[in-house]
Amino acid sequence: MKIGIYPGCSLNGSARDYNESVFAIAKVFDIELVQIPDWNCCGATAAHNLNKELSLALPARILALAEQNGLDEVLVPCAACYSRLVVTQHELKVEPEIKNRIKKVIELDYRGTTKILNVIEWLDKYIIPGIEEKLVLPFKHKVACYYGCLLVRPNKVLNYDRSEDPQTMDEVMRKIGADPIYFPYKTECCGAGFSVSRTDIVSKLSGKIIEDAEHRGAEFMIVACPMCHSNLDMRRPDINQYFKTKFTLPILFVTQALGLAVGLSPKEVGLQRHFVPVNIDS
Amino acid sequence: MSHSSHQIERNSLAFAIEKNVDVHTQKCYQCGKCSAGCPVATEMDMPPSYVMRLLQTENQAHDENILQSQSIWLCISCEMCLSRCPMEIDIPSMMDFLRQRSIKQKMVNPKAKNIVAFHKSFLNTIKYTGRLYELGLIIDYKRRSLNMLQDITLAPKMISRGKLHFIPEMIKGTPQISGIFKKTSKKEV
Amino acid sequence: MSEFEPKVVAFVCNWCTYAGADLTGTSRIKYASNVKIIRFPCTGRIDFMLLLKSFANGADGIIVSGCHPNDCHYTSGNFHAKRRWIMFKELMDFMGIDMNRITFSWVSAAEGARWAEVVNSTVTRVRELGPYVSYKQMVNTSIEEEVTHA
Amino acid sequence: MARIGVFICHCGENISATVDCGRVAETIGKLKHVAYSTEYKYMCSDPGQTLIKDAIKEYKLTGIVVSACSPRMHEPTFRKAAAEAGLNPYLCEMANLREHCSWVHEKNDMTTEKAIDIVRILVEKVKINNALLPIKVPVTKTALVIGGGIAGIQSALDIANTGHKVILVERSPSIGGHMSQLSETFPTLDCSQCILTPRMVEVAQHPNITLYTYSEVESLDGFIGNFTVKIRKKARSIDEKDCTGCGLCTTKCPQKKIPNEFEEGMGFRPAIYTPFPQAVPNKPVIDREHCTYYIKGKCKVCEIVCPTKAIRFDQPDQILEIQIGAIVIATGFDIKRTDFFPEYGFGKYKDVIDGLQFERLASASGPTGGAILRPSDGVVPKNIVFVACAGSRDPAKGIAYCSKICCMYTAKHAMLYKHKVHEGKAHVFYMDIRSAGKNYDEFVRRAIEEDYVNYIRGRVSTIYECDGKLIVKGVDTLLGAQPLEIVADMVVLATAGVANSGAEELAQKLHVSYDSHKFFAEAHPKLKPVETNTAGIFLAGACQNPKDIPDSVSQASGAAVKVAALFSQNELTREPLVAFVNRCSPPLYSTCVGCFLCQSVCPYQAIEREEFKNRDGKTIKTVAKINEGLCQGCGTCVALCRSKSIDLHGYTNNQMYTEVMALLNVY
Ligand SMILES: Cc1cc2nc3c(=O)[nH]c(=O)nc-3n(C[C@H](O)[C@H](O)[C@H](O)COP(=O)(O)OP(=O)(O)OC[C@H]3O[C@@H](n4cnc5c(N)ncnc54)[C@H](O)[C@@H]3O)c2cc1C
Ligand SMILES: Cc1cc2nc3c(=O)[nH]c(=O)nc-3n(C[C@H](O)[C@H](O)[C@H](O)COP(=O)(O)OP(=O)(O)OC[C@H]3O[C@@H](n4cnc5c(N)ncnc54)[C@H](O)[C@@H]3O)c2cc1C
Ligand code: SF4
Ligand code: SF4
Ligand code: SF4
Ligand code: SF4
Ligand code: SF4
Ligand code: SF4
Ligand code: SF4
Ligand code: SF4
Repeated sequence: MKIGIYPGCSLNGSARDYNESVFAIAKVFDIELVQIPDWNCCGATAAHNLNKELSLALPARILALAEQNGLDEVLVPCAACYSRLVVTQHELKVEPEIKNRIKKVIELDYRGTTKILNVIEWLDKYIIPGIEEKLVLPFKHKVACYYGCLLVRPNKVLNYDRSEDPQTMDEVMRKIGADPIYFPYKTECCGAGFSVSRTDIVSKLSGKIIEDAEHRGAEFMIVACPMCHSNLDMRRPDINQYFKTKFTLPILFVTQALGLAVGLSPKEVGLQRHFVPVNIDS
Repeated sequence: MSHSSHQIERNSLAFAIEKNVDVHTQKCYQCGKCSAGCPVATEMDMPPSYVMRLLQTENQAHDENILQSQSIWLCISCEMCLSRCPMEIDIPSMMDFLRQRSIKQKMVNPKAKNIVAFHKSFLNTIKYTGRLYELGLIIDYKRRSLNMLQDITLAPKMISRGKLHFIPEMIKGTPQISGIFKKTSKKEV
Repeated sequence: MSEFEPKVVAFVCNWCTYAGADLTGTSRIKYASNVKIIRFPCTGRIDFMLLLKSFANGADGIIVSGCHPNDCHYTSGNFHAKRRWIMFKELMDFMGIDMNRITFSWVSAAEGARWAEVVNSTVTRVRELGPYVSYKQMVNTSIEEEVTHA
Repeated sequence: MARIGVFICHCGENISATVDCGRVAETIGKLKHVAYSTEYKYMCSDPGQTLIKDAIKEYKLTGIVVSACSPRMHEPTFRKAAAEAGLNPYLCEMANLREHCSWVHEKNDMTTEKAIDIVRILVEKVKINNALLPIKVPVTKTALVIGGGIAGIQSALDIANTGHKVILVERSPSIGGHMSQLSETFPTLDCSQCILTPRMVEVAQHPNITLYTYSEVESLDGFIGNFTVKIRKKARSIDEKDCTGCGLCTTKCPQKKIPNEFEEGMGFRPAIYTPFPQAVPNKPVIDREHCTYYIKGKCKVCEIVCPTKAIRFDQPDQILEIQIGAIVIATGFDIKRTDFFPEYGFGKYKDVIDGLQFERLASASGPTGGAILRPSDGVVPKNIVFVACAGSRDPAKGIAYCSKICCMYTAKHAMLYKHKVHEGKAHVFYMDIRSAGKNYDEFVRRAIEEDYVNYIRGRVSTIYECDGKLIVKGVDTLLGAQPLEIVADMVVLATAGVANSGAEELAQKLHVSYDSHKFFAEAHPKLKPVETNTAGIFLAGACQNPKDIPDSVSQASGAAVKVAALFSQNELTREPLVAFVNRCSPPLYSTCVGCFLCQSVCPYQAIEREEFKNRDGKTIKTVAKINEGLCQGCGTCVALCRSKSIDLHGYTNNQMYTEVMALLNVY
């Protein structure tokens, strides 16, 4: 079993832990993840904020390379990259004129046939069906599943789960033995791309999300996006300072929780790289 | 069979938005649901529905106020507004457009300069390497924002956790990437 | 030489445009006398072959007019007329009919002045276009061709 | 051989001042087949009409053209005159020399030429006119009213009071509809049950009304005056004649935990039940889906306790076939339930309720005896939020239209709350207040001014639960669109009013149109709001669109008058200007190829299928057939038929072609 993967810049850098857990799980389930050769950055928020054309061209190059290399299905673990790629694919599909223009810009052929999978879809399709056999350490914890913005919006384009009270991640967590709590902040924004330029906003928004999850008794918050993770985990000192408290809720990538449940070690899933210490008592 | 429409000459911002991103501001009936759900509405000098109303007036002074506002830079593109707007008005796309317009017309709000600086730094790093070079980004951003002290404690922690590279990863297609930047920068807003 | 006086046939529905044209009369609004009206129950009844036949037999211009959408006396008759009209337009274009010679309009029973306007503008336009001989010739030659081929 | 008479009218000077009437009469007189041509000052006057009648007889005319004013004015006059002279009225045509000629053109030769042309066109037409006989259809003077809400009740009573029979079909076990669920009603705040119950009893006792509750329309055939309806009378599982309505069975039934529909799920009922104490008829039904006997084959407690032995477990559904002449549809509406909007609580917060649930809470006969208590824990809410337009005016997730009644009932709810919980605080999130009606806006103002209801202009973005409270995130658009949060104990959503379940299916059974929201469609939005476009079928109440009680009742009486007018005749006479499918001798029978394109465009469902069978009973050909009772003569089918098999009396293909050719001087 071989499928493509677009790690994106974060998984290559600040979210190495996420990357490690994705690859570790894939290995457990005998899936070979093939990186799109010579991939580039998707442009993230910056590109569509400043230059729409650029924000389509960068993802289009990635998708074109996937096509060129025969990768029909590509896993995009980063929710932000996922959103950029799907939105681009959609835009180029409905606007043939833009598509032709972009093809000239990237100097590559582009058909738009790649099937893009977000991490939950990937888990659902390739991991969960075989999970029962491999489940050695059920993740018996109360968890708050945090989807963030980019996994579910804009719903009409992504066409994934529902944008209010989504359930897919909760389902995955249930399958590995966790107890997802009722969590109304599931899809509230964490501050996303403001992690450097407006730390105050990030602190406030991320802080409210953590506060609500802690208040409702969550032991872990589960995320599927490196941006969310860095805001909720790396920015924790700022958050605590802003709220003048000490939130200790650890933030796990969904793949880390799943990895632990199938018996991978904390190190194999990159827990040592977190800023907020993770104590798993098993 | 059609009647001649009574189109008046329009050169408003609302008209530009209609033409460029196909967002019809007149469809907004000012329910305010976007502002009610926007995570940064309280930080904004004009919440999203207020921006919509100003646009509807097609008044030049209002248009300028919008382009000079902080709001357009505070919008995080979280898409909450779009997902709940009863009229499905694509405010996030409109905000993208307004930001680009604001830069082009040199109207960027001084208080938003950090945000613009960050975006520019971000694009700058990928322009030359093809991928994000986080250390390079931080250095470039500090140079632009003159915000030397911010995050001084974060970097060492990141380094110790293997989350920050010292050397940029250059992709083979960098010439292609700069080509993309060059070609797309010409596109008018 | 006196000016060319075009022959214009107006196909109108009974409930809206015919009544509208009555109102033009009761309001004593004057318009060109080149137009003669044929009354149909509804624009939905208007068979577009009749338009072709009119041109083939000497009409220089045609007006088709009925109720405004949603005001149709028969609820949806004019809706069908409109849909068929779109198809027919393409067909007529294809057959070489000069579409400038046809006015398609909505005139309600309350729009007396509008009817005069529709008539006058059509007559003026068709007058400028001159007699419609090309279609007649085309039809006649194609009939001849058919005869010779047979 | 045709002998046409032409009568040119001067209309005083209205025509003759611009048109040279003498020349017209003379020129026309020379046309082939014109046997008589004359002019006169006032054709519509008595002497004018006598002139026409005499000429018809004297010259043995086979057709006449009265060339005068618009046919829209005097066609009936002259057709009647023709008929009196023994000429079929449809052999009389009018040429419009006044409105379409003398009044709109200058006096000159061209105007007279045009007048001649206009007359000539009609002369050519009338030559090929056919004598037509008015269509007569008998009328069965029994009406069917479908739906026993306030609209159906009103219609049934009004029709019955004109002396005609009414069949009232209601699908639930009792009549009363939504009005029976309401607490008090705007704008007067009178008790709903108090004004409704007497009407319900009147229906039950009216000698002219036959009531079938727990019944539904199975199918409908026929046309105006002559419908046949099949009604399915669902098995109540009791014998209505034997049952006295003592209610013993319902109190003894051990199966008690079934969510009560009448209480909108906020209470329970047994498996054998009457929906509410004032139900009409006040006889129970067994809900077979939940009855232990039907599920497990054991129990029969009701049978044991019933003093009159009225229980019938093996009662089958009954199908009744009834002849009727007119139908009133009054099947009402429904509201969207709260699970409609995930961001407002996913239908999972117990204390987020809808308007009808609030009505039950506020009703003295409701599950709380009229106390406003929140469903989760029975505590009096101190802070309550009402959300208007929940799902209405929301093309993205709900419906595009305004539900019309919710502004008013929301104001009512806020008021009722304040009247019962004096120390409580009521907030209303709204976009516009739509309170057009007699004393309606005054009512809303009272809520604001006297009961201090806090109206906030803005929509709610989301509602979520925290520590047993509901956090309502809204906005005040009148304060610069500033977001605001209200911590509430209870939220009431004024959810959109929508078409009743099964409306689409019923519309198809009855062959009437419905709109994209599945509300029944009226024949004309302004001038025929009570009629459907199927003759003989009328609308009343909220089945057409959300309506309040006064509007529903007015329309119901309107529909009743339409029915009564229809029933005032023994026979219906209709203009014979209807479509027909051509016929020829076997084996062809008709040129119709049976494509039924015509059927799909007919706005009145007037086109049926007709089968020709050979001696073995095998169908050899299927062709279109016009139901003359339904056809309104629009002619859409005629223009569409590619094989020219369908034609329209009065406007035949031949006649229209002739008119055009005459106009172009080809004849
Ligand atoms: C929360 C709320 C509060 C309201 N408050 C007020 C108020 O204060 N004042 C006011 O004027 N109005 C009020 N209204 C509006 C009022 O309820 C309606 O105007 C009224 O009920 C409409 O009556 P109806 O007979 O047309 O329909 P309904 O009351 O809906 O009755 C329809 C009947 O037809 C039956 N039926 C449905 N389908 C079929 C079928 N296929 N075959 C046979 N029977 C069928 C149903 O069972 C029902 O009995 C309120 C509405 C709501 C939702
Ligand atoms: C500016 C304006 C625009 C409107 N636009 C629309 C629209 O677009 N669509 C719509 O649906 N509605 C519209 N309406 C409303 C519409 O005009 C009314 O609904 C309608 O005219 C009401 O009809 P009526 O017969 O009840 O009353 P009226 O039209 O007022 O007729 C009453 C008649 O009674 C006569 N009369 C009065 N007193 C006596 C008496 N004592 N004895 C004998 N005769 C008497 C009057 O002379 C008059 O002829 C509009 C109204 C206005 C003012
Ligand atoms: S939610 Fe949509 S309609 Fe409402 S104010 Fe915002 S943009 Fe306008
Ligand atoms: S996309 Fe922008 S305007 Fe819309 S809700 Fe998010 S931050 Fe606010
Ligand atoms: S028939 Fe008509 S035109 Fe003649 S006098 Fe009467 S109203 Fe006038
Ligand atoms: S106990 Fe018998 S008589 Fe009494 S209500 Fe029940 S069925 Fe009717
Ligand atoms: S048989 Fe059914 S209805 Fe009768 S008492 Fe038992 S459960 Fe109730
Ligand atoms: S009646 Fe009022 S609450 Fe109901 S949809 Fe219309 S405006 Fe909204
Ligand atoms: S009448 Fe004409 S359109 Fe109708 S079924 Fe026959 S052939 Fe078809
Ligand atoms: S004339 Fe009109 S109403 Fe009559 S059958 Fe044809 S389409 Fe139907």
